[in-house]
Amino acid sequence: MAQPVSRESIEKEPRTRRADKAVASVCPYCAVGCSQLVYVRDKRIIDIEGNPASPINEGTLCPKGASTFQYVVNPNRVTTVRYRAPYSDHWEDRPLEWAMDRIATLIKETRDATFVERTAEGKLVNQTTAIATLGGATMDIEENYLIKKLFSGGLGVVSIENQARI
Amino acid sequence: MGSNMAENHPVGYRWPMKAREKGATIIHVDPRFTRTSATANLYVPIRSGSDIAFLGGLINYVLTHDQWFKEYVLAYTNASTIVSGDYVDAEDNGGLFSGYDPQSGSYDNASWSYAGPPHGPARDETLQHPRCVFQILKRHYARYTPEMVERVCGSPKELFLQVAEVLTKNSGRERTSAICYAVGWTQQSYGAQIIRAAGILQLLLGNIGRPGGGIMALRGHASIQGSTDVPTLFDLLPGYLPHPAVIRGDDTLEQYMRESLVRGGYWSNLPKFVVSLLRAWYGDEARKENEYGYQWIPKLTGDHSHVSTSAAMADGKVKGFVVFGQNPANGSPHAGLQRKALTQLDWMVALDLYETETAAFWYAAPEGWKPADIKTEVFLVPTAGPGEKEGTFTNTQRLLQYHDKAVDPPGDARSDLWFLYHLGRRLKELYLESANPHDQGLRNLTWDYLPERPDPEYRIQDEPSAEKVLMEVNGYTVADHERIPGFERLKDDGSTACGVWIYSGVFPAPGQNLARRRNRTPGNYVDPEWGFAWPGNRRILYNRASADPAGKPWSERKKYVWWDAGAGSWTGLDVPDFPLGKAPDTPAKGQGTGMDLHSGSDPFTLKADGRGWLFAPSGLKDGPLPTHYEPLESPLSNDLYPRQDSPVAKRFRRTDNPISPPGDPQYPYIVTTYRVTEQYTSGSMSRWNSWLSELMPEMFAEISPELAAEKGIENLDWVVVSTPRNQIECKALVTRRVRPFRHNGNLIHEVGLPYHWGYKGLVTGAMANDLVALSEEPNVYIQEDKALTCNLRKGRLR
Amino acid sequence: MTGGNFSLPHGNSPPPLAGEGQGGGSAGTAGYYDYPVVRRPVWTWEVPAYFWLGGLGAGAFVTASLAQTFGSADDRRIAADGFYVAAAALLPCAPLLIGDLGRPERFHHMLRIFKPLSPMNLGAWTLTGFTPLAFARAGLHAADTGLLRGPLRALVGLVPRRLTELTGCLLGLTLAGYSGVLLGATNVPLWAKSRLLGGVFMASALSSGSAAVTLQAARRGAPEATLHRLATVESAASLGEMAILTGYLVQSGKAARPLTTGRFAPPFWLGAVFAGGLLPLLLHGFARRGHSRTVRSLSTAAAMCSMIGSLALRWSIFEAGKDSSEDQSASFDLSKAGENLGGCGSSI
Amino acid sequence: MIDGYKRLMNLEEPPPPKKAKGFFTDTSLCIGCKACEVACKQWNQLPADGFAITGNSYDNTGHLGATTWRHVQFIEQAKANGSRQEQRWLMMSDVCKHCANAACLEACPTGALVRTEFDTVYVQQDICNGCGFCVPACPFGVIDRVPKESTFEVGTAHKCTLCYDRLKDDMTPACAKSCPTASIQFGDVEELQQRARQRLGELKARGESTARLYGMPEGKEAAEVGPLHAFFLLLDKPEAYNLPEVPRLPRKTMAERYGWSAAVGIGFAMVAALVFRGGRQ
Repeated sequence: MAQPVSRESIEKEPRTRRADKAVASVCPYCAVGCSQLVYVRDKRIIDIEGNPASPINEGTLCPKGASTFQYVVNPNRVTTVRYRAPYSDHWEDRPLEWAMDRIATLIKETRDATFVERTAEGKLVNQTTAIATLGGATMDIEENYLIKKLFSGGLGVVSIENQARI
Repeated sequence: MGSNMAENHPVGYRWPMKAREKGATIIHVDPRFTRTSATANLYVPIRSGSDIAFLGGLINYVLTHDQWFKEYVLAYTNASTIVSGDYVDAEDNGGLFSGYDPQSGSYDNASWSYAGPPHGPARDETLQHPRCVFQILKRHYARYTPEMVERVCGSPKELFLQVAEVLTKNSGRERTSAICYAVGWTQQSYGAQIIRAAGILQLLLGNIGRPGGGIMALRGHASIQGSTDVPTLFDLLPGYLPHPAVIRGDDTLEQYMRESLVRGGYWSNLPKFVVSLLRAWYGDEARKENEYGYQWIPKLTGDHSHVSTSAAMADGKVKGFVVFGQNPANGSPHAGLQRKALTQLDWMVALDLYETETAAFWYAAPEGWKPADIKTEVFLVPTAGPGEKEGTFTNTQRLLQYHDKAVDPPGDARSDLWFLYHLGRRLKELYLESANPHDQGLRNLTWDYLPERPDPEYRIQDEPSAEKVLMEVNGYTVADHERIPGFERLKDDGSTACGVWIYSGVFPAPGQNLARRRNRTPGNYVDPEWGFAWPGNRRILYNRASADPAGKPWSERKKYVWWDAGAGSWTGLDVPDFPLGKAPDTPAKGQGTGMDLHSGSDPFTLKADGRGWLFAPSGLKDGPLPTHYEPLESPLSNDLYPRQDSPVAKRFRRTDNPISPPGDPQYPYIVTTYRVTEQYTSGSMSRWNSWLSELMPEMFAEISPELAAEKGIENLDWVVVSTPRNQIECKALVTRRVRPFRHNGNLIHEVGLPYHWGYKGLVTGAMANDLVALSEEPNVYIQEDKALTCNLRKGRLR
Repeated sequence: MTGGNFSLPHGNSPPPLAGEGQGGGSAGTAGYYDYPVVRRPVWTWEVPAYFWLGGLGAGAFVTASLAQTFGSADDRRIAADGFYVAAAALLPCAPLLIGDLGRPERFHHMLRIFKPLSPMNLGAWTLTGFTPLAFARAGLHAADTGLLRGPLRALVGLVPRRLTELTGCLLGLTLAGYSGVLLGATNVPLWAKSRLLGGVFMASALSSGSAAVTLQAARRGAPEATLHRLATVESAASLGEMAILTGYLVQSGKAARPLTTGRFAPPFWLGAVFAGGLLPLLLHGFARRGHSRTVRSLSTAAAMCSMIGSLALRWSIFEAGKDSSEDQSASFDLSKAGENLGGCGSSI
Repeated sequence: MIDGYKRLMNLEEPPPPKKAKGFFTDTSLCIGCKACEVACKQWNQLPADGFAITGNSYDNTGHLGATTWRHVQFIEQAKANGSRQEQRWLMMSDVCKHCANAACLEACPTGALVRTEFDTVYVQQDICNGCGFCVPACPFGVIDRVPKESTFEVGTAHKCTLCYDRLKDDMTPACAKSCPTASIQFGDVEELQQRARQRLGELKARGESTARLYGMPEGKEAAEVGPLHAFFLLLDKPEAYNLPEVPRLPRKTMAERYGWSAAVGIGFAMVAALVFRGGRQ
């Protein structure tokens, strides 16, 4: 017989063949906006690669884009809320709901304590400069929109900034 | 120029490389010989910080060699417009323009205005009037000769001339040239002016609004364009509406609109955008009687930019800080001061997938603080990564692309949308009973984003619907909540709501999320059915300029958008960025507002006069024409003007932010910061990744063999790089890709520092941003970190 | 269009950085920095140990068999102990070979296919075939001398003596000779540059194998004449070894530097060349002129030197080969056009 | 019994041959982004090799290995003079050459290394017993065995599989798919060779006098190992990229080596026979 092969070699298949779905996503790194396909099997990501359908990247990716899989599927990811109490020397894991309540309370306390309705000259300003937010450049526009809406339009925070300023 | 595209946008660079193979010339002008230089046809070295001198030299070349695109410039730019008699050019005033107030360090730009109204100014079509823009321009750049470019920029004259020839030969009716830039330009104390200089050059060459032309901002983050549009910036409301500010006198909505309104051009619609925004935010409580809730929006009382806020934070004036996927403790200028600022907070919330330097500042910062001395209450909230949520990114071409959800994020990780929605919900509950007038904005904020039916496939059932948010961003009619098809439908009577007017049209009907379109269009390289480009799916802005004044394409090769006389409409490969039925020969009406003030051959619809601005009569705080200044820190004095540096750039004169004076012998070298392909910004998205970390595992300083020899440094030796702010240690990468520049016979050395490392991650290292000063460009408040001065010695810190 | 005509700078002067002290450049080498062209062999000490023992066993078997066919009664009786030596030497061979595998539990895959093109496969089959033969012949010897009794003796009696010796000799010579060919069938300059390594190892196997027989003979108090003959055989092998080793070194040229001047120079020159070749020849020469008492001890000493030298030879060439794999310029020399081309290749 | 042996030894009939597949790596298009390295590691789930800076330009990988199957080289070439106009930075993505006559495959004693139906060279991980012979056999220093202390497929030999699993579904190998500038092109070998010849012609016409192909059937580097199914367009001579001028195929000299070995053996046998026979008189 010709050079024999093993059973595994005959049965070899790309792991994407048995994916439950391939979902179109966009690379989280630079602003070129490469389209990616996220392959899922059993509710787990099994592969992320370039989407050939995209006129931007036509299936290609750069090294960072090609590493997106490890950005998401990574044992070093934080998966619980970590809390550090004032003057504490360690992190504590806290329930998400507790943290959300606590953060909302802190925002309210700080806002109420520092809110300026009018300037010394009597101008209506309805602002606080004691709270600041930073971020958004790797986040969705929907998220950015809610930051601006909640913190500016809702809370009167003026220092709302992101990486675009840097 | 100002961009290292091959390294930082490798997939974008796919297209210039394809063009190169088809015969195009790639020119790379950069202080370092990078991967872009290596793959360009022509590499030209330039001293960091001297870009305006180089571009000014090109402008001068184009003018003096009569290489400008006459028909284009005459018809589409303000070359013929006559400027106010009060105007004094920097050329005649030691590098300062008229209107400078040394006391406040700012300009009053009244004298830069046109002679006549902004929308119908006086013109001299012969371009001979001494005060017409063309003549002012000529005079302003007359001294930017090739010899001067060589002297100031260190760029060899022959190479500079080669660039000028290639650029001019590749521009005109048949050909176009594009200029790409990135933070290599913006992170300078006159960044906006550098881009302006490119704009002038491209207008002169007829490269704006045409296929293959333009000035391409290569932005650095997946949706940094989106976060600029929406925006999460202090000085803007969504869609580039100015943020109400005390200094502008925006006391009432009416005053705000009057202050912001531009009579000519599309911005005349501003009231529609503002009222619709307020309607989107405050719903039925936004009524005409209460100025549509205008007063619930805070008024700015000064500079609240990131850099200024950091300074205030360091002084203990900021109590709470929410950080969404950012890393100021490492990625922001003067990172040491940033970390100190974090210690002054009462509380901080950091949202990220990984523990960043910012989240860990209280125990891991290089300052070695004792946690017991730091009061800040810190939350690290785990967030969702790509494929774990849905939503829209806006890429560097203004293209909105929706990404779908594939799986739930792990554990307690949630999307930022989840965090914001549920935080907002809680805050609204906390303020539910408040009768305080200034709490009513929050109480009335429309906040209905939970989906009607959560997707049963996923574990997380209280995830808000990104499409519901996008629907609000798109806009709808208030009466029936029908989505509107585009911003043309917006009204200023409160009958429409729209979150971000420039995005209007992205989601015109249920099931028609155009950002989620993923179709190719054979035969049309614009691919109009892939995603949605704002505004109104236009891929090239001002594309009316791709046709001549009569509406015919400048050339068959470069046809893009043209007037179809038969159909009485503009048509082409792209959505025409022009009123569809407005014929080329439509004269401008002498009165009225908006587009009526423009003729059928005024392509620049957002400008008051419909023209491309060679000379900027308004809108800039540091001059109507780009002018060469030295960086705030420079080893050289300004060769062109007595004025050394930008007269209006903001320096933070604080004891913890010393800035070297010009020619400081203690800090004789230029230092510039940058990124490499293998890592990403401050590293929080790449240094936890073994595949990337192994490719660029350690911090290094790139120096020339000449500097290495001077200092006795061998490749991979440890070196200490210092500025008056701080000092760091890293390994030296000695390479001929870095070169010293010769100035008046002296060697001016440059040091290159990537800024990817920090103290958390699989690989760690010194932070280049520790060396950077707090400073601000006056228009956009960006720090200068592309050209600073430093010292360097062999050895280690201790 | 200027772009199409722009040419990258002429690169025909590389390495332009050579000797210019360029940091991060490929100073001083023609290649890519100082990275090796080929990968460093991953084998460990088990391999030279196996080569040595396998060669020694094979050499002893061959010597003993030749003595059976051609020798006198004394020679036959005395030299037959060589079959014991062979069996004893072969005993650890398979475990050593398996121990060096990355996946020892898959050792049987060595016999998955028959592929003489691969010296390793050939060696595995040879060892598999030779080991039982060596044991059978040793068993026969044990039966002859009365060490083996009962049914085992009857069983061993079935072994065809001559056929076993003949096939054993062929397999033994293959086993003794393939190891040098195996190393030569790589791209490690020290091993591959000269074509003589197979011969060197063969000679070393035979010298050490015959030395082992001599040693045993001396221990057993063999007649002086037999001892002399064995010493002559061993010396012939040693002489051959020295001759072909000289040829090997000359052919290898600069590629031999890791062996001749590197950290393995002492074991090579002192162990392999002096102790393994020159000293035994000298000792045997003395023994030939000496008294019967000294003959025995001189022969013993010579044989032991020869055996140890054989080990030193394998070990030093093996280890120096690893260093040689990192010798970039030797690799380039090996691949220079005009050399080796069209060798007597296609006959396999 | 034969069936039992086949089961024990995992011997199966190979699939019928298909068109030969390979890579054409055109270094004149490489921008050194290393997407190929990462895409390869991602698809094949290979671990990192360690975190140390080499100081050799931007190459911190060094060479191909058991867990690095694509490797981008960075070659800085510049004159010492200050203007440095004659400056080049060559980049090249190296990979297993999938030789037509593969030394590794010929060395392999177990048949773990096979020629697949796509005419590529592939290590069957369920067969390889880690004998290590392929490692020094390869003239390009490609294949390597995973050290026992690693966490990944310990003890067996590895190298580029040309994404054998992906080929089964007509998918482009991960590296070629990711390459943003088409420096790595994948396809039918014959068609790629045609393309390469044409490309070289174009470059020569542009004045790229140093461009050359490496691994083509007509090249001298194919003299022994045959055409490389992963071949290259280089901008300097092969040594600059650590490529041997004429990669050696051990088989070519094996007969001679055996011949010398046999000669010594036979010579010894003859001498010994003579000596022993001398004792019988």
